Amino acid sequence: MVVRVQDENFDIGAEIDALRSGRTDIGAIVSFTGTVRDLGGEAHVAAMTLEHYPGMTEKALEALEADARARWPLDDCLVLHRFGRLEPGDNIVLVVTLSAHRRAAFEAAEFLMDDLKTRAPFWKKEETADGTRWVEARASDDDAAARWAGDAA
Amino acid sequence: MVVRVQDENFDIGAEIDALRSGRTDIGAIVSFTGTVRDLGGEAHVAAMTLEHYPGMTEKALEALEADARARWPLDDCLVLHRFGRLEPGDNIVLVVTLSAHRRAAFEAAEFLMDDLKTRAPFWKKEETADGTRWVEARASDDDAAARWAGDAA
Amino acid sequence: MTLLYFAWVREKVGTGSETIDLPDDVRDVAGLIRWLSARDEGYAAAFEKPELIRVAVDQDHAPHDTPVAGAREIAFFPPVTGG
Amino acid sequence: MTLLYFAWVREKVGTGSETIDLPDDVRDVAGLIRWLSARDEGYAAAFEKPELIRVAVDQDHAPHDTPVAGAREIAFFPPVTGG
Repeated sequence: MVVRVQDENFDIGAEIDALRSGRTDIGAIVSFTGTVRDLGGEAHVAAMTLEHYPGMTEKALEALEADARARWPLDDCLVLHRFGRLEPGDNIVLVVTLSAHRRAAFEAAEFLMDDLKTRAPFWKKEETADGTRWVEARASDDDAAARWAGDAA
Repeated sequence: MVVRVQDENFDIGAEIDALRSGRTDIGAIVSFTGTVRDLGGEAHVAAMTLEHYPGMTEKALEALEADARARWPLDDCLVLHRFGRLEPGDNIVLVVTLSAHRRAAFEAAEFLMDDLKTRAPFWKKEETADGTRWVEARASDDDAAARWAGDAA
Repeated sequence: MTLLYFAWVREKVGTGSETIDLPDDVRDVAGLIRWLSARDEGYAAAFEKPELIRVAVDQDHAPHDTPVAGAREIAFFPPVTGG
Repeated sequence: MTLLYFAWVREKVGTGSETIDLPDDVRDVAGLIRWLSARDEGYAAAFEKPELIRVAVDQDHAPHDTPVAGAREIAFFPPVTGG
């Protein structure tokens, strides 16, 4: 069970190396990295600040990870989320899943991201040319999370 | 269009860094790494040798990548496959997809792996306690590739 | 009882946390939201549209009909936008 | 015309590549497999079960009824097992 919430940046390669180190029973490693995106033009984002709920965040991410491990045969997994001020191109979130089977590694990583988007207590505030604004939740994120309701595929 | 076939190892973090470098329009990066798995016991694999069809391999991987780019809005992607003798825990294959949208990045990476398994001309020969044996293709791989036939999801 | 506020709920209320003595007639989260809304303009603005407010009772997501008796920590925030 | 063999097809045939003059009566891949099978025991063993043999004509996957006239390079191999 590996869950981390931190303001420092992370190194994708180093995190994957730490998880797989010394293991020869893994066949598939999937990583997802979410980054700050700047669409430019009128939607130009100079930076964003991620606020979170210390204590509940860790609890929510641990619950997510336990759900993923119960549904797919994972050898290990990592959920790491940053908070604080971030600029375009910066890393926000990293999910890594390790399994003997590629389908399980892919599905578990996608599930973790979809569920994290609707359950983990983080809020994004963007800095734009017109000032700051809180990012609004998207219905498409609820739909994505709803795909995983019920039994594992 | 990035396709590489090589006997040297690769560095997952360095490959991802090279693809994303200087870009702020990416929101999602998915990587898949396939590794040599040793199940131990009677199925113990000491090593494997990957044979390929030089020329056709590159052509097949480029066709795969073109298919993925036609079906999903990718900012970039990489398909890298090793050949030669590999030991348990070693890297075999790396697929990286970059997109503004996480669903596209996940689906394209899974598609690339599924299709690569049935179209790219590689053959694995395992070294076991009983001598060497050519790995047999699995029907489950054909089924996985068949999921992507027809229109994009 | 500790109350926590995050994101624009925090900004409108004007504080990130406070300790309150729960009135006897407040039974559930919805009742607590009504009681808070009556305190001043900031709270009224934060809770103007209760359907936009998400709640965690003792760090677990909770619907508005969740009883509040015995809770140590109740948090109010907009729908989450991490990831 | 260049013929290429990979994996256990290569091992049974005994070579990875060779150049042949295509007989006039060989029209398609299936015919080429029959003609090769008749050459010696190695070829016969490699092509004993034609349904196990996958083929690429000029580096594109091709079914057994593909015409071979004009092809520069034809490869024979088992189902692929990369990834």
